[in-house]
Amino acid sequence: MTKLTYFPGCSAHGTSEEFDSTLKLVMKSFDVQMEEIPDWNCCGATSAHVMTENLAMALPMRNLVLAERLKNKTMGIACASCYSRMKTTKAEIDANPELAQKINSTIVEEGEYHGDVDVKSMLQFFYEDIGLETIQSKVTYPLKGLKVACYYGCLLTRPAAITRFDSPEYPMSMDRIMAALGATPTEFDFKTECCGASFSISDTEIVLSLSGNILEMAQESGAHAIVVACPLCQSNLDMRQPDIDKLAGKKYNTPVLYLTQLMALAFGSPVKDLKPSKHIISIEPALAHIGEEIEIPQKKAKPKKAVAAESEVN
Amino acid sequence: MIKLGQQIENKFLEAVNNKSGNNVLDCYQCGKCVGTCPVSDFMDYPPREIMQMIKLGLKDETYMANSMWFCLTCAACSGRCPREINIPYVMESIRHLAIEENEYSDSGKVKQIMKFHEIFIDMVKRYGRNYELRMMAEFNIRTRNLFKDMHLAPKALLKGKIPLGVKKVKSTKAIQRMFKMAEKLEKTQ
Amino acid sequence: MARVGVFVCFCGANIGDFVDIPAVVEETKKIKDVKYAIEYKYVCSDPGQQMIRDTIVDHRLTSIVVAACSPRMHEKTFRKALSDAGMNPYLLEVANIREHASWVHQKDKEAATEKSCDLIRMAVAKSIANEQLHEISVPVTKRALVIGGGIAGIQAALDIADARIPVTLVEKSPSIGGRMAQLDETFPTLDCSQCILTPRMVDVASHPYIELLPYSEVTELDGYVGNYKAKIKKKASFVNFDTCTGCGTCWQKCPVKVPNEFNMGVDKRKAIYSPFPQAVPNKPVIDAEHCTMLIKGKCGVCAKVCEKGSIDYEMKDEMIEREIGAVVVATGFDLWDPKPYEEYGVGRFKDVITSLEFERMVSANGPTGGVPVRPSDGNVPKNVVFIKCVGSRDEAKGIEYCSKVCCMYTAKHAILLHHKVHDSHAYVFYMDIRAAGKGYEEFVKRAQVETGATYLRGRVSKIYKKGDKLMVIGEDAQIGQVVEVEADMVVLATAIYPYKDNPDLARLLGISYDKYGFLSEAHPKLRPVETAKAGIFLAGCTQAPKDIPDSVAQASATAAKVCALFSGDTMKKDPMIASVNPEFCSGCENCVSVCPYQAIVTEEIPMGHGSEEVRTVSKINEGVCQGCGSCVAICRSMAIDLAGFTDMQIINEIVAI
Amino acid sequence: METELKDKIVSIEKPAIEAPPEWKPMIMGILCNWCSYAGSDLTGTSRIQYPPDIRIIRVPCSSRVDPWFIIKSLQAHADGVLISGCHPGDCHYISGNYYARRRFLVTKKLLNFVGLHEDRVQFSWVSAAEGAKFAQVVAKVSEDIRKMGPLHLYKKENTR
Ligand SMILES: Cc1cc2nc3c(=O)[nH]c(=O)nc-3n(C[C@H](O)[C@H](O)[C@H](O)COP(=O)(O)OP(=O)(O)OC[C@H]3O[C@@H](n4cnc5c(N)ncnc54)[C@H](O)[C@@H]3O)c2cc1C
Ligand SMILES: Cc1cc2nc3c(=O)[nH]c(=O)nc-3n(C[C@H](O)[C@H](O)[C@H](O)COP(=O)(O)OP(=O)(O)OC[C@H]3O[C@@H](n4cnc5c(N)ncnc54)[C@H](O)[C@@H]3O)c2cc1C
Ligand code: SF4
Ligand code: SF4
Ligand code: SF4
Ligand code: SF4
Ligand code: SF4
Ligand code: SF4
Ligand code: SF4
Ligand code: SF4
Repeated sequence: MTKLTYFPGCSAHGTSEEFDSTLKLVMKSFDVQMEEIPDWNCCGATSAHVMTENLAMALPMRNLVLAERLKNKTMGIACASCYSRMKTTKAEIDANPELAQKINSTIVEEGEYHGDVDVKSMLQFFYEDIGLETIQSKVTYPLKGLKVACYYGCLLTRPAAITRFDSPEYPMSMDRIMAALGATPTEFDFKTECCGASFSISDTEIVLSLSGNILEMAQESGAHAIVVACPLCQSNLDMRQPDIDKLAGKKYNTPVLYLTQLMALAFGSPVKDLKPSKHIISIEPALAHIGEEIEIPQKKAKPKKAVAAESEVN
Repeated sequence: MIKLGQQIENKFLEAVNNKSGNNVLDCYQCGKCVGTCPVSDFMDYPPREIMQMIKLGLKDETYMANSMWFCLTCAACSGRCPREINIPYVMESIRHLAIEENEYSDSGKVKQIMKFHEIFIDMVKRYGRNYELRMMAEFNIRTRNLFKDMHLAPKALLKGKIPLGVKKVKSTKAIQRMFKMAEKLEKTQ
Repeated sequence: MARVGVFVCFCGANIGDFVDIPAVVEETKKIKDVKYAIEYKYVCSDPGQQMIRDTIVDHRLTSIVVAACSPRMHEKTFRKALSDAGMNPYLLEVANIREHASWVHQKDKEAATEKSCDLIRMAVAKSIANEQLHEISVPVTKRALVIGGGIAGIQAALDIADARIPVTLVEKSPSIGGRMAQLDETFPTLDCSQCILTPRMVDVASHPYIELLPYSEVTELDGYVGNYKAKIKKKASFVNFDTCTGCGTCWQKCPVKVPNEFNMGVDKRKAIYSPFPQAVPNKPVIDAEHCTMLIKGKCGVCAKVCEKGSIDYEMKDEMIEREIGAVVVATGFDLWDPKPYEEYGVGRFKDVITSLEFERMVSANGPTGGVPVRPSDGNVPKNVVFIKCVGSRDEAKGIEYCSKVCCMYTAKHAILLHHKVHDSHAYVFYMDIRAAGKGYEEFVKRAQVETGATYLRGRVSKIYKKGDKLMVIGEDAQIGQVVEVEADMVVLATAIYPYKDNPDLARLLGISYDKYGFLSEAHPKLRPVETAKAGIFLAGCTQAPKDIPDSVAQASATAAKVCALFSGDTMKKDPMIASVNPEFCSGCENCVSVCPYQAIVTEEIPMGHGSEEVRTVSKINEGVCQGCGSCVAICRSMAIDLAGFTDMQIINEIVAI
Repeated sequence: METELKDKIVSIEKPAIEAPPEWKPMIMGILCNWCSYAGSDLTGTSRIQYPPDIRIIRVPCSSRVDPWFIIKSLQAHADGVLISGCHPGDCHYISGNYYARRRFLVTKKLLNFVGLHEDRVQFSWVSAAEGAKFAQVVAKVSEDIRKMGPLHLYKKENTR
């Protein structure tokens, strides 16, 4: 049984409970044991970073130190924002031992930092450590007919030099996982556009405008739902959707699902396990598309002779 | 009109470069960052213009801009900058410099954003974690906007989207000590 | 017994005023080997030279020292005087008492005088060790090799051949013409590329002094300036060019279709093909990678239909050798692959194309008959966005340099779009407009004013698809606003980049290249067409991005260099070069590695004393050695010496003060 | 030559010699033909004045300079040696000055080893356009050597 150190982040027990619970379901199917970091603290999110230099690194570093004690190879992080803070801090202190020492000096009780835990987002863990084949092998209820727009947000693949995962412009890992589940990922150009994240409360206007663009493009792409891997993205796109509707003067009616919810569903969990009641935009209508035939734009059927001429001799 | 030529040394540029680990002089004003930045429309000077202001040594004007407060650190711009400038780092360093020198815009928006971050950090200091409901409430009280987002509250609360309490960190003492020491480090710099 | 004559020059007041010349002469006369010393007002004047000539004869002198200005000034003059008097010119030494004494110590006559004496003493000491040297003459093979048959290679070959010097032109593709053959109309005059190029291509094919080797590559080059030997691989074309008439029946009938490189893959060609209708030579070749006959022995259609029986599936690559005296490298450029621009949807959006694809589309002989069309649906685009500096000037995703021609060809494309689609509109995103050339700025103005192209200053940030439109987002920095253009097609002005195999070619030729793979010139300003290796010259885009006028000018310059090199039957070379004394050489090969010109080779010589065994020693190729002396200083066995600057001469100078 | 060298090295090791009042340093300058020698000519054409302590030998390239020349100069009459060549990247012979530089550093170590102040031998880059720089270089070397004092007690008459 593989063990994975788990950093749930502040929203796991709150806004994103359904992410947390389906994540655990999915991990069980993969036979991965999740060990939550005991007494983890908030990574400081954007705020610590905006206002301070040292605190912004001290908060994540405490978690890194605690995580090392669990002696697992990898730490999986559920929230993209926590992931980014943790990964950036790690990159900075690993590159600069002096800085590491300085920041470590503020962490008295927890002890010393060694730098021997890998930090990954859950998406990255699924894609790299579990693998598409295993994922596909667990599918008992293929999501055929469901068209999804995969939304990565800004921080899962950026900055490329730090995340070293997938493309910062047009990532495909989540799309491939969705395809492995039987769903159809749409061609969606706003995969990594920012949703406004940290301005959710302080400058709602920005969130409405940015998240609005994302919903618009997702709808344009023909998706029934948006899939995300981050609680912040989820809450901006879901909770704010009625306000966005008002601004746009139309109803997007696009539910926003966690990738783990769809994985759980495909692996055989009943819909109620996805905690549909948590969603502001109801997920059922989207899920109703499962089982529908999808019209795949057929390549122009060519007369047999011409096809042969393409590469072979007739 | 901006008058140049009165001072030769550009201390401001030097300070930003040192703090951000970039050389702002690398910027050749292509504007790729501006078209990329999701919030450039909300900034009074988009990233490209901030770069030029730093190059010209316009410290006060830069500090008074709201741009660095709006920057989401989304790193979209830096991923596309042809001169490999880490723009969010530059934004961050002018933010920190502005805080250090206690000179920044007192526009409502900037104040609101700072207030939010202050409250957030405060929550973390108190509980080791974020207490979302409390934070929203406090934000609304402190920004005198009691009814902001109130329309969302019933539904969100009902759906358990926003929990009523917070699971505190057990060792809040350790967290608070960390805060103190980090603050001290901040000052000694 | 040495008999040295010394001539001390006043240079009018230049030396005379600051150095006590009579005292210097007196002091000089005391030097042991000096048999004659005299002062003179202007030694370089005709009477001065006459005096030298006379004295040499009268006093049976064995070497001469002139104490005057810098040897860089008049060494040649005085050497000639020696020659005229029947003396070996290399028995001269010059003591530089003007630049090194009188002019730099004008306030201290005593010191200047003392220093002049020292300098003369050093020169005398050196001259005693001077040896008779003779200019080396190297035979030259009067044939030039031109590698690459683009416009640069064509021009160089024609110019050299017109001077009645035989040229071998090696082109790796089936036809000459290069990139210019792919262009439609050309800036800044908008004349049709084919119309001006095709006659030259035909000239090449019919020129009595040009041997054209298409579908060939140079694989080896040995030797040195004037005496190179090249090995050339003639790739198997599977078509007998001697009998083939170029009738075209074979490629009409061939069933295998392959993306057409010449048209940037916009359409297909056959497995047996001639790249374009005006190709020279206009004979087809079989593409062995795709022909099913050659892959799995099935088909044979072309052989069946060819009335001339020109098809030969058994043909093998053929190696030939040519002796040549000089090489012109003109291997041109490739386009940089814009794949890293994911934000532009490169590879995902079919209607985001490169400039050369656009160029082929608007070409009258192109795959779309001269009308630009969207690859996605074949519709004619109305709004076209042109993005400049794609790859160029981008350290993060591409390369640092400016590609020089894309500002101009983008202006051209804006004009051509308007010509071909009247109700279209061009949007050009630019960072700078670099239009430095005769008539260039005027040309850009034409695009902006006559054509009405909208120029927006900014680098495009992102392209996304909305329905069947491409939405292009970028800042217009002039107004400081982000703009979004709804476009039907986007054309990327991708950077000019050397061919991937250019560095291989450079290594094979023994010349240097920069970090991108462009070949390096000997000096960026004063020797822009030569390489550091004598007898190898550069023309066109293989050296750096260039437009056609610059490529042609550089090509003609290489031709002038080649003609100068071949102006005599032999080349004269400075005799001040290094040589190895094999008796002392231990065969350590240290010298081989330091020689910047690869002039040193090793050879085996008998051990001596009647022994059968051999040992390895170094040998310097006098045609190649430039006389730097690196090898002399590195040789621990003291086996090498440098004529004109021998250890003995220099030590003599050192101990003379 | 080997034994001769050894003898000499032993004699050099003696403690610094008190400079007689009339003493002037003697510096051997070995310059490459294409850059530094041309630069020194330019110093002359520009009439820039410098201390008359240097005697110049012309070599094709600084890479021609054998360490032996340096030692021989110090052994003979020079109190210091200046070697000057083209700037990095500007070498007339592509890479000669690069080899020269490396060899020169080794030579310095050798001088240190035998007890000589390493700044008695200096290296510089002077281009054909740097007449003024050449004057500065000579002035500096001359001043350095003046501070170090003579290497030879007797004036050359005794050895010639
Ligand atoms: C889209 C576009 C539009 C342009 N429009 C204009 C214009 O309007 N006006 C203008 O002045 N310029 C224009 N240019 C620039 C112009 O194309 C170049 O200046 C010109 O083609 C350079 O010629 P060249 O001979 O140096 O190189 P090329 O044309 O590239 O020729 C090189 C030749 O060498 C051959 N070769 C390569 N490697 C080898 C090898 N190892 N052995 C043997 N042969 C080899 C190649 O097959 C090729 O035939 C344009 C360029 C582009 C990309
Ligand atoms: C301020 C400035 C800075 C520059 N810096 C650089 C630089 O850093 N790098 C660079 O590469 N280029 C530089 N250049 C450009 C460079 O000067 C030119 O490229 C170069 O000098 C052109 O050489 P030329 O022989 O064509 O013309 P010129 O140097 O002008 O020579 C023309 C000669 O012809 C003579 N002449 C004129 N008419 C007649 C006649 N009727 N009969 C006989 N003789 C005649 C003139 O007296 C003159 O001697 C610079 C130019 C300027 C103005
Ligand atoms: S993208 Fe980079 S170079 Fe361009 S304007 Fe922005 S900071 Fe400057
Ligand atoms: S990092 Fe900041 S400046 Fe850059 S694109 Fe994101 S919000 Fe804009
Ligand atoms: S030889 Fe030189 S120094 Fe003598 S007169 Fe001529 S130019 Fe002057
Ligand atoms: S090979 Fe034969 S069929 Fe083909 S072009 Fe030549 S002559 Fe015609
Ligand atoms: S043999 Fe090859 S080249 Fe000839 S027709 Fe068949 S496939 Fe084409
Ligand atoms: S020529 Fe113009 S388009 Fe091309 S790289 Fe230079 S500036 Fe950019
Ligand atoms: S360095 Fe001297 S000994 Fe060694 S191979 Fe060359 S010539 Fe011979
Ligand atoms: S003198 Fe220079 S060029 Fe000649 S062989 Fe020696 S190292 Fe090579």
